[in-house]
Amino acid sequence: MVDKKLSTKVELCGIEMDNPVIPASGTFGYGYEFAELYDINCLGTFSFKGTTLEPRFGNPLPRIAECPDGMINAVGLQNPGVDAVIAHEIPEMAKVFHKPVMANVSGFSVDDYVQTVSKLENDPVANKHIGWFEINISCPNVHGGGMAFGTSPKAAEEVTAAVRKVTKKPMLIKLSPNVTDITEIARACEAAGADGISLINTLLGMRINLKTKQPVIANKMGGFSGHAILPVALRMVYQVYDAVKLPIVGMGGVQSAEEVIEMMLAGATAVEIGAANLVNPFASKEIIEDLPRVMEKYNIKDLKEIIGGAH
Amino acid sequence: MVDKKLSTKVELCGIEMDNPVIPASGTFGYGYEFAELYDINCLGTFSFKGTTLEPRFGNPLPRIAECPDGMINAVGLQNPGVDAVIAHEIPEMAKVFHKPVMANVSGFSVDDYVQTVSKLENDPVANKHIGWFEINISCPNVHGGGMAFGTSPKAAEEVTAAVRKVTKKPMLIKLSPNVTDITEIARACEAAGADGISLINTLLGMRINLKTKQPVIANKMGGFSGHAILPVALRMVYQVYDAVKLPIVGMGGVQSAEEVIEMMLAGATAVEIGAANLVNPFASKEIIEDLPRVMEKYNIKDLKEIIGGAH
Amino acid sequence: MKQGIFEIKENIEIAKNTMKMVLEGDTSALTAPGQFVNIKIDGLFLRRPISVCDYKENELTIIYKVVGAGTEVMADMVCGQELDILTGLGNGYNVSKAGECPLLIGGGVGVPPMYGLAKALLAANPQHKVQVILGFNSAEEVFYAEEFEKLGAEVHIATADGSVGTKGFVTDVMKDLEYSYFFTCGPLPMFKAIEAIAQTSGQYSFEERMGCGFGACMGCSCKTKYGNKRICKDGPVLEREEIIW
Amino acid sequence: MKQGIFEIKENIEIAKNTMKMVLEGDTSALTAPGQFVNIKIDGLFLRRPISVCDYKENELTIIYKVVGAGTEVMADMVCGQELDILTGLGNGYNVSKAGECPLLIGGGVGVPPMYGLAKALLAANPQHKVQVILGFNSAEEVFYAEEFEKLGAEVHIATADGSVGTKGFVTDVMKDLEYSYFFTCGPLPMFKAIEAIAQTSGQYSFEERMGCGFGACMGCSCKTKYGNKRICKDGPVLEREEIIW
Repeated sequence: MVDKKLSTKVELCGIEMDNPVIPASGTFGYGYEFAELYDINCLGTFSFKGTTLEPRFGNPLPRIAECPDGMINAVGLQNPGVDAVIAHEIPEMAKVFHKPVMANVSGFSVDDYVQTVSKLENDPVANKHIGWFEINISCPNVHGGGMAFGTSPKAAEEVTAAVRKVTKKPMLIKLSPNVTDITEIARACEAAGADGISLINTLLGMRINLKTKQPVIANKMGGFSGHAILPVALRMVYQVYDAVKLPIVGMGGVQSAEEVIEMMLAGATAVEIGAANLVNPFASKEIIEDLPRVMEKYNIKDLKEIIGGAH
Repeated sequence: MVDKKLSTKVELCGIEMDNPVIPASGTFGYGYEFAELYDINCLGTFSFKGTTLEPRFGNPLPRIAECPDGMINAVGLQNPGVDAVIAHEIPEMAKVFHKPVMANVSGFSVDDYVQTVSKLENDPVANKHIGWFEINISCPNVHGGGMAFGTSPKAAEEVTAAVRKVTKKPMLIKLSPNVTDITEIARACEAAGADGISLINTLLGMRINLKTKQPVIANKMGGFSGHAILPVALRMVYQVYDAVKLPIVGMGGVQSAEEVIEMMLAGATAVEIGAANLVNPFASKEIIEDLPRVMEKYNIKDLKEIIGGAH
Repeated sequence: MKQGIFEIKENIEIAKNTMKMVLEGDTSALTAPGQFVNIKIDGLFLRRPISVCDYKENELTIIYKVVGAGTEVMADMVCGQELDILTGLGNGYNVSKAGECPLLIGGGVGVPPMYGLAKALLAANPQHKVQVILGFNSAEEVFYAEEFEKLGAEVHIATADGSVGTKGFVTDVMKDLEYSYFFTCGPLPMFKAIEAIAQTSGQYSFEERMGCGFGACMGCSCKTKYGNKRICKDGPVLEREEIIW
Repeated sequence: MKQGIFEIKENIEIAKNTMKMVLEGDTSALTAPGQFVNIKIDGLFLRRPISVCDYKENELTIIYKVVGAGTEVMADMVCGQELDILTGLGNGYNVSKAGECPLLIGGGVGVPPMYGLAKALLAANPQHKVQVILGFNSAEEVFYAEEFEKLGAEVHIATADGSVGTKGFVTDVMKDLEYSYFFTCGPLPMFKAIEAIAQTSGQYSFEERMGCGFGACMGCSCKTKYGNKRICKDGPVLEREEIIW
């Protein structure tokens, strides 16, 4: 019997969430298709599909490769562009999701980021539904921009400072793990006015097809995610927790309630679920439902209290 | 029925090997204990336990953690020191292994590396049995030195140039994957006189014990290896193959003959087997025995011809 | 779409490297021929999408070719084993456009969905003439010819080596047939050959490497004249008019 | 050391969270009581080391406590399932030093190896007096007391809550016994308590988190007065004289 007094509530940048579970950008679309499967209002929130200034088709196929306990994707930020997201996707989402959503934004220049965030900020409907911005400076699958911003402290600082000027909403910067020193990038974002850090994006990975003797992915390399990358994600969240004062949204390979708690002990205030949603469309829901059982097992009464507990 | 005309021979820095399979340093001791299990002369060669100038006990326990399809270790270069290795380990090894061995050397200062290599180079018995030096500038489990040399092109160049002066044997530099741009480090080593590049060492990873709410590893973080890291290893070998003219010894998560071939297609001339030896002590032998079957399946007559085939 | 646990009732080789698996479980999410299921296999991260050959209440039949890691594991499975399967994926064929003498063209592993389609077409209009062309490399790979005949379909076989039926490709049969509409599933080269000689409108079912199989990851997107579509969710069946070759 | 495939013949709960598993397979690599085996479990990367309780030709008996991911999977295994196991790992106890009335002290999961040890000691010298102290938290955790008695050993039980035998720790029994030598296996706090009152020489069997279990990875090294030792290969049994506490 589960103790009714257990609390899974957390507060992320001043916004309270019923629980710390957040489907990650690129694995949950704009939410309304998952709403056909279950009531997505059980989520803490979700981070919608990475949105860019212009519409993007993304990379050639194949975009997906199997890995040991993980996968590689090279989708390349396919999305209808911010105008269509404002006109169609967000209103569709608003019909089924009644909590503040996390708006994931990507770009190829500082100005891209600024314009895209501005449009979302200035549209009344979008503005009303967006709780947080998650600025993705770490997409490994686009040439120019994307990860480039996430691998240089200077570039990260520049994007953060510029976007800071156009929104008053909580702004998380999503970092790339493909760096020598993640804490250096996190500190640069903090200095430039970020409200939180979200990590890790995918590792850069590759598979080769023995029959064709060529890379499986048309783009050759892609973003490696899934259960396999959990130890790298935990390590980086742990490092960033020591390096900055900002709240952290931890992600990377999490696919169980136990791993959500492990990520919070490392330092995460909230936890994103990515690849797991692609293997099991009900993964995020099932993890949320399983949290109380695991909290009881490890004698945790209030999730807020375990954040950074391993330090 | 396996075609007798299949060739698994490769040449690494001018030394011919019967096959490309090399048990990785730290998973095979100095060989003689595995020789109790099978005739280790079936191996291409093996890379012996990371040897330092002084004896080292290494890190406190626990040093090992389970991960999804992988493991974390924080052994910390436990070894008896180069003098004992020369006096005891190499003679013991020589009784059971009759091929040139790969001497893995680690240090905490440029002078450490230089002195350790010099001692091995100048001892007649050691010199006679050592075919290659593998200079480890990427151990994540030691403070000062270790990985520090592997994350800065300048430091990598310095170590490489200094060691180059004290040995005429083929010298491979073993790189860390925990960097923003692996090709930059590889080029620095090439410029400083390396004969080959060996990669990847372990990723920096972490696990947290939900019962104790503390890191599983006493040292908190450790080197993440095993099947899970294969996609990162393949990607970096592929990148380095494009960046330098030197032969590459590829490693990272390889645990089957298929994956040996995948690593060679990415650009590896030889392939090290690491964590797999710890799960199955016969792994390297079984992979070698399985190579001909897999070569037939994918219509490969001569392994030499597939090196870098995916480019 | 539904997620369910299915029990293996049969898993036998019906042609060279070709297995037939019958599963027991909730098939209520399946609504049209040409849909597919996505199967979780121990030891593999991503599910494996397999087209539906046939289904009825509580029974699902799939036919798969043993080509890679996933299907090799499936081929070794035994009766009684349980599988976690997502069912009712994809749009499936729109049979309303078939007309009075539709032509169904299946190449290799593209044959199984044609069976469910032929069954549906004949159930809807028993008096219609359903013609089927089955394309294989050689006799040892041929399967389900009799099953199609039992349904009452007119069956033509083409094999590349001529060991059965017409020597050549499905198009060598197609060129001499009359049909009101066509439905096809198979490899891309076959599609291009069909496209070159097809006399009517029709529907093509595409195979792509997928991530999720239910529209979330954008791993299998393609461009069409009607905009970007996800093969797994907006497809796998596309109408001839919208396809960009 | 040998690698072999073992078939599960029995896997039953014999006390609270404590399972007994009997396996059929080649036990020829086992040479001494106190050795352990290392078991490959699907879905886990590293093998799981488990001490040997008893063995004979083609039969291996282990007793394990369900504490983590590995043992939870093992507890759900059924007869007929096969396991990949490395056998004959570790040095085991040196029985030659036992003398005429050896004392065996097992705490919790440290009890199983004591059984094989008592059996070996009594087989070698039936006239010797073998005394055994079994320590548990409470009655519900007690197992194998009768089995030890059947061997002809003198059995003492200590439970922390006093629900069976002496209330307290194994040392509360040990302090009143006379013995020629001692062998022990159990948690570190118990070892320290024993070390504080032991009247004779003895052997301690240590448990450590291991990587490979056969001496290759240096994951379980410890310092001793005789130099660095690997618990998995040079241990798990260390002599009192060499241990650095």
